[in-house]
Amino acid sequence: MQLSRDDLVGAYRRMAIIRKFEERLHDEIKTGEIAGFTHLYCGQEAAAVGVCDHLDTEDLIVSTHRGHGHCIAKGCDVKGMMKEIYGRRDGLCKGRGGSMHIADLSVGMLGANGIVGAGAPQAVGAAIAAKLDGKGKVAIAFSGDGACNQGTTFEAMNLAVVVKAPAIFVFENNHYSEHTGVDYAVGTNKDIASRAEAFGMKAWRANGCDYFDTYETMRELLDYVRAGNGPAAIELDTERFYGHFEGDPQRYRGKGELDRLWEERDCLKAFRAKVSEAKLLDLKLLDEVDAEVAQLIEEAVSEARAAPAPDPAHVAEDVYVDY
Amino acid sequence: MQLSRDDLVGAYRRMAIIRKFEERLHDEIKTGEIAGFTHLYCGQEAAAVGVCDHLDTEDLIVSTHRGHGHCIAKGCDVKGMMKEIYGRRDGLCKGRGGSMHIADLSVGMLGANGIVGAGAPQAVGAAIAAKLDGKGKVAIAFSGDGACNQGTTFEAMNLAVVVKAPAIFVFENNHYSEHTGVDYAVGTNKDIASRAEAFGMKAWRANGCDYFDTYETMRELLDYVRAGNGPAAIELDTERFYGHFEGDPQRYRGKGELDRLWEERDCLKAFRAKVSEAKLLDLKLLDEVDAEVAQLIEEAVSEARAAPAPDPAHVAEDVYVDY
Amino acid sequence: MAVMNIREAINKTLMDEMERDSNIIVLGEDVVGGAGTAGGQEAIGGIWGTTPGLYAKFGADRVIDTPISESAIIGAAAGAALAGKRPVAELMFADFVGVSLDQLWNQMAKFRYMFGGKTKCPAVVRLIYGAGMNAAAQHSQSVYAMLTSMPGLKVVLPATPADAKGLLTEALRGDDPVMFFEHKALYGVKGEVPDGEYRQRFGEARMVREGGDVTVVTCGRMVGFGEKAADKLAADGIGVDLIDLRTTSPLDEEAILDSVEATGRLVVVDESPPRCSLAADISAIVASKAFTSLKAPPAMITGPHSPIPFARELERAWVPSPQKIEDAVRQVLAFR
Amino acid sequence: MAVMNIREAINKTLMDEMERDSNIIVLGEDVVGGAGTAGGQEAIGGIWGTTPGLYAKFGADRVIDTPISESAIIGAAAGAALAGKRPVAELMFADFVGVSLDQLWNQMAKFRYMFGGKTKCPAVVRLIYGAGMNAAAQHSQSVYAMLTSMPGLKVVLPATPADAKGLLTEALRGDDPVMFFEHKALYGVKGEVPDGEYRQRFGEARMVREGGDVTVVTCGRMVGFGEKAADKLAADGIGVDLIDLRTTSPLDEEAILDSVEATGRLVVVDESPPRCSLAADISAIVASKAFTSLKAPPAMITGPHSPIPFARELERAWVPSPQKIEDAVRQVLAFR
Ligand SMILES: Cc1ncc(C[n+]2csc(CCOP(=O)(O)OP(=O)(O)O)c2C)c(N)n1
Ligand SMILES: Cc1ncc(C[n+]2csc(CCOP(=O)(O)OP(=O)(O)O)c2C)c(N)n1
Ligand SMILES: [Mg+2]
Ligand SMILES: [Mg+2]
Repeated sequence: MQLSRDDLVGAYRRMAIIRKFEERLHDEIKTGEIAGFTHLYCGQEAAAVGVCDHLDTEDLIVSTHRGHGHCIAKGCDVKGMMKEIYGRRDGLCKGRGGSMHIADLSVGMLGANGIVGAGAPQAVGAAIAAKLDGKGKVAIAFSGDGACNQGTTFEAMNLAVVVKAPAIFVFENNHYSEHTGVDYAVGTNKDIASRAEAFGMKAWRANGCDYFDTYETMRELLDYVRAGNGPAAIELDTERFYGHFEGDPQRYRGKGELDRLWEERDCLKAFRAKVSEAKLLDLKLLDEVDAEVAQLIEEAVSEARAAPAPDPAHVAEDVYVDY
Repeated sequence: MQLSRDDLVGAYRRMAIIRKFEERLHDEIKTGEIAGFTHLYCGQEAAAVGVCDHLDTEDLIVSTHRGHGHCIAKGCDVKGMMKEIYGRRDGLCKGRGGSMHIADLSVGMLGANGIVGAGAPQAVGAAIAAKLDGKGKVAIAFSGDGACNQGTTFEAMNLAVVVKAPAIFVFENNHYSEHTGVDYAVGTNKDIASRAEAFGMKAWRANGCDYFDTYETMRELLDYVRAGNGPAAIELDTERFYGHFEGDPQRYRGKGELDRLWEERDCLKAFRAKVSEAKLLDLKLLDEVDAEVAQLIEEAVSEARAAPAPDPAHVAEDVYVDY
Repeated sequence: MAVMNIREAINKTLMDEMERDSNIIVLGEDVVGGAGTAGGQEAIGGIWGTTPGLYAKFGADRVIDTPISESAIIGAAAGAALAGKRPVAELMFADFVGVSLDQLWNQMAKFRYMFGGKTKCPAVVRLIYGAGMNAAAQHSQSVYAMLTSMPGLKVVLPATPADAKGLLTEALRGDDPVMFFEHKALYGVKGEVPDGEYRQRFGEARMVREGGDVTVVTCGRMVGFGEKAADKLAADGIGVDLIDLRTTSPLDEEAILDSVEATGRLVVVDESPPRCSLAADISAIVASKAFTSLKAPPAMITGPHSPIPFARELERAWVPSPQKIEDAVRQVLAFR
Repeated sequence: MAVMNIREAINKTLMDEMERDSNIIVLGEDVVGGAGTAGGQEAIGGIWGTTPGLYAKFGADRVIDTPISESAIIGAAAGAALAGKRPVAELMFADFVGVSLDQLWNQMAKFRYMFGGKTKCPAVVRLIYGAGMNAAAQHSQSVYAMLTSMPGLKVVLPATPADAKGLLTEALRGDDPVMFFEHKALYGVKGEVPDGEYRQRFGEARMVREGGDVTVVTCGRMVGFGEKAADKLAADGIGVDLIDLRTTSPLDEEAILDSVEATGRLVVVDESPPRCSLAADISAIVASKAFTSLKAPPAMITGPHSPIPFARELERAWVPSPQKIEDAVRQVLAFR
């Protein structure tokens, strides 16, 4: 089915928010104001949005260390996120989590995760819960090409198949785990999706730098999973536009690689080209969206900067519901 | 190449020792004299012996909780093992390990293991060592069909492929992990070997209740691995003739299943039939071997019974080489 | 009050609570048994016999056999709990914390705090622990100290059938992750169990004996050993305050300190190696908070700094014994 | 003596020792970097910069980049060590013990004992630990107490470049598994490092300051904090015996007890939550073995019973500080 005009503008807006959010962080981190490790999602926007545009708040996702995109795509409050990354009291997690631990269960976002591979089994658990509830909801684990070598990811895939849970494994293959190439670290002589297939589930492949391809393929996948066929996997071929974390010298990149990626694999550029060629949307409209988004991010940053720091007296609160 | 007469008699003897060792334990455990959990290898003799008959002491193996067969096939002292299982001071591990922790590095046996799946990464490490030494040696991880769902096993397979280590994953599929059937727990809709293939290595399949099939298939596999092609896997279709551990009520067995297994899937019976049909060996000779073996086991048990207990004063020794 | 053993108390509590709350699910290896076999489901009900009957009553969606994948089991429990269920995951041997620690320690224990206090993770993990069955170094350990050290987890160790019911019920009504330790050598212990709804609050130690001369603090299987020692000592006119902690996190500091303030003498009995142990923890708390009351150095009865051995003679030497407790009590009493 | 920082001392020691002993191999995630990329090998040399140059010198068979599979990394180290090599495995963050504990705890720690004393497992595991970089709850933990509790492991925590060299060399010459903790906030700390062969025996604490009034026991990053506190206290005429444990297993009990016997007052500083911690361990040992010498209750300076928070203000509040140490020293001195 065709996406409506509103759908299209919404998808573009969400991708643009992620892009601007991350680019702004890329700049702000240089000022030294933001603490900790930050992993930017730039380049992969079509993946998160193409997947999450199918979900409502009762569909659950678990995310990774590179989680900002998933959070935004799933509906987390952008200003709350920015405050969290700035370590502010009113951040989405009261400044206790930071970039790697953003969660908001009210929108079905079960958490970014600093432990590579930890999310996949949790998604299976969430899927087991969804199956029990019988409302056709799904749980999605985002994992990187690096995470797909972690034992927990494998165990999760097998368990999901065994219990026929509506779990979906989205493998965002951005070709790198930190400084290591996917061709080295993923031993299979085929793709990641094939390995998922060998665990006994159906797997799809899509261009994770193309919103439409991701979105359409996910529709097919979700029809399959929501129909009660058990888990499924999808490998999204995508790109990381910045370093592994901010500060990474990126010596593993080939000559001209980054320029080429920005030129050929920019999902926002591709989206604009497609919708304008197909005369679905006027580019001026998207420019307006860009301007709105820029404004939103500007506000998010200045509000975060101005926001109060957490009170050290509360450092040990919220460890338990009750003790 | 044909096996010599001596080879054949030797293979039979080793299988017969395992069988008798285990059958005797099955009886002795009922007396209450043997402590702890004991997992018998009966039914799988052709697997251990068919694999290990290709190895010398510098080829290394890691084993499982069901390790007696691997130990015997790799050349561990049978009397030392029996003493160990009886928890005696002069047992192979001074009575500290027991059935689940028998090791003898002097014959290349790196240890049985109580943690399902723990051995596979260790075999990869041993294979990395072997590769560095450059003498064409290999390291073998025995794993069950249950162990092949443990994350460590998956990680080990991937790592072995990535570093091209001469590691060999022998999956003994005896169709059960404890009380659960392999068709339930292994989610892949194909066999275990296919899953190993999806990790990027070559995999073989053989009848683990047939010494000749196991032995010949392993020859091919070992030629491939020793030639420097990296790791490989083999799935051996085999059977467990007793319970998971001694005391298991075995309610998961189908009606008449055990009778059928003893009738149709007994590797010793099959061996005798094959060698006598082919007129390679006289059955009388094998009867003599059986008698010798019975004598050996009898001695092993009576010596173990008579052997001194460990001295409690030494309970905390040998924790470190030096402290 | 019905008389039953700990195994039965656990099974019955699971049964009752699952009946009451349809969000409770059970998962683990062979908790049903027989999946994918000719013999069919319900082949075992857990190798410790604590979960039979659940599958027949609550079905495959709520009583789930898993592959041998402990990280996935605990991770699935964590995810299901975030998603609003109350999973009860079984670790067949507590030693398998080794292959699943991350999901306990870095995941379920930390969600609430990391996520700003807006989530809860009401998962119960049943860990079967302890020595006494000659199961050797990898199947006999008491890992409660490790988990007690981890903020975000509650750690519970029933020593009686009544507490097994009361504490498990409490775990299933609460909203935090609970590590529920079941000692494999205690399953057969019988006792009276209150009928109907019965909850035992966490952080409330049980005064097993009141004696007034020496405070003996312990938990799990060691409680029974402490009773044996106390009985022998009583015959000599020595009165032991025997405290069964019931939960090590939260810890009933008050009960310990109150007793030590009266007795001035402390013996901690802990079925684990000595370093960074619960014995050390309790001793340090007492030394720092009841310093002026202490009339003798705290005595710690633990295993030695070694793995747990297989042979009967060795395992017996490794585990604290009633005799060692008795000796320690006499020694701290003799101190001036 | 050359002056270098801890990062350089570790790199140089690895370099020298690998040169000397061809059985030493290094493995971990991105210890080389760049495998399978257009940029090619040696893209990083470890994210902490401790392993650059090794690959160029010793090649792919001895310096091995691995997939993200910590269980397999530690397991492979265990197996390689059994097979006669001396693996040095890197856990990029000590917190990843969560996904690899079994291979440390139930495997390499126990081989020798379980197998009757006939094997050895000379594996060195480098764990990068500690708070101070706002890396939050899953990337800031000090897990040395957990590993100290495990018989069979040796636990080492250099606080100076000289000790980094001396202890790492010792680890690589010994035959037992060694947990080598490197504090991420200490890599830049400079100091003199002895030239040539230099080994620092395990179980030999370093007396950083001799003061005689109070004994402060600590390790790792907290040693520097202790020095700051000691300097301020010295200005007020308060003399601190500051003990850097260097290794927590084996533990130099003698050094601690000797000092406490003289000072009668103990402060333990431990970058970890309080329960079953090293602080508790040391306090309990002192309370039980130097009871009569103690003039004040042992003070334990630890983080609170909570995960480690992200925000600067919170992390700073969580971690023990020179100020808190100073306050504690004054308090134990004030006790009568
Ligand atoms: C268990 C664990 N091991 C290692 C790391 C360190 N680490 C963080 S991200 C990362 C690479 C992840 O690669 P991938 O899964 O492809 O995700 P990407 O970074 O490309 O998004 C590594 C090794 C970690 N956080 N957790
Ligand atoms: C990590 C771990 N999980 C669970 C167990 C308990 N356990 C021991 S053997 C076993 C079944 C193993 O099945 P399989 O690998 O097929 O080997 P088999 O028993 O058939 O030889 C289980 C679940 C264990 N020892 N270790
Ligand atoms: Mg990646
Ligand atoms: Mg099996």
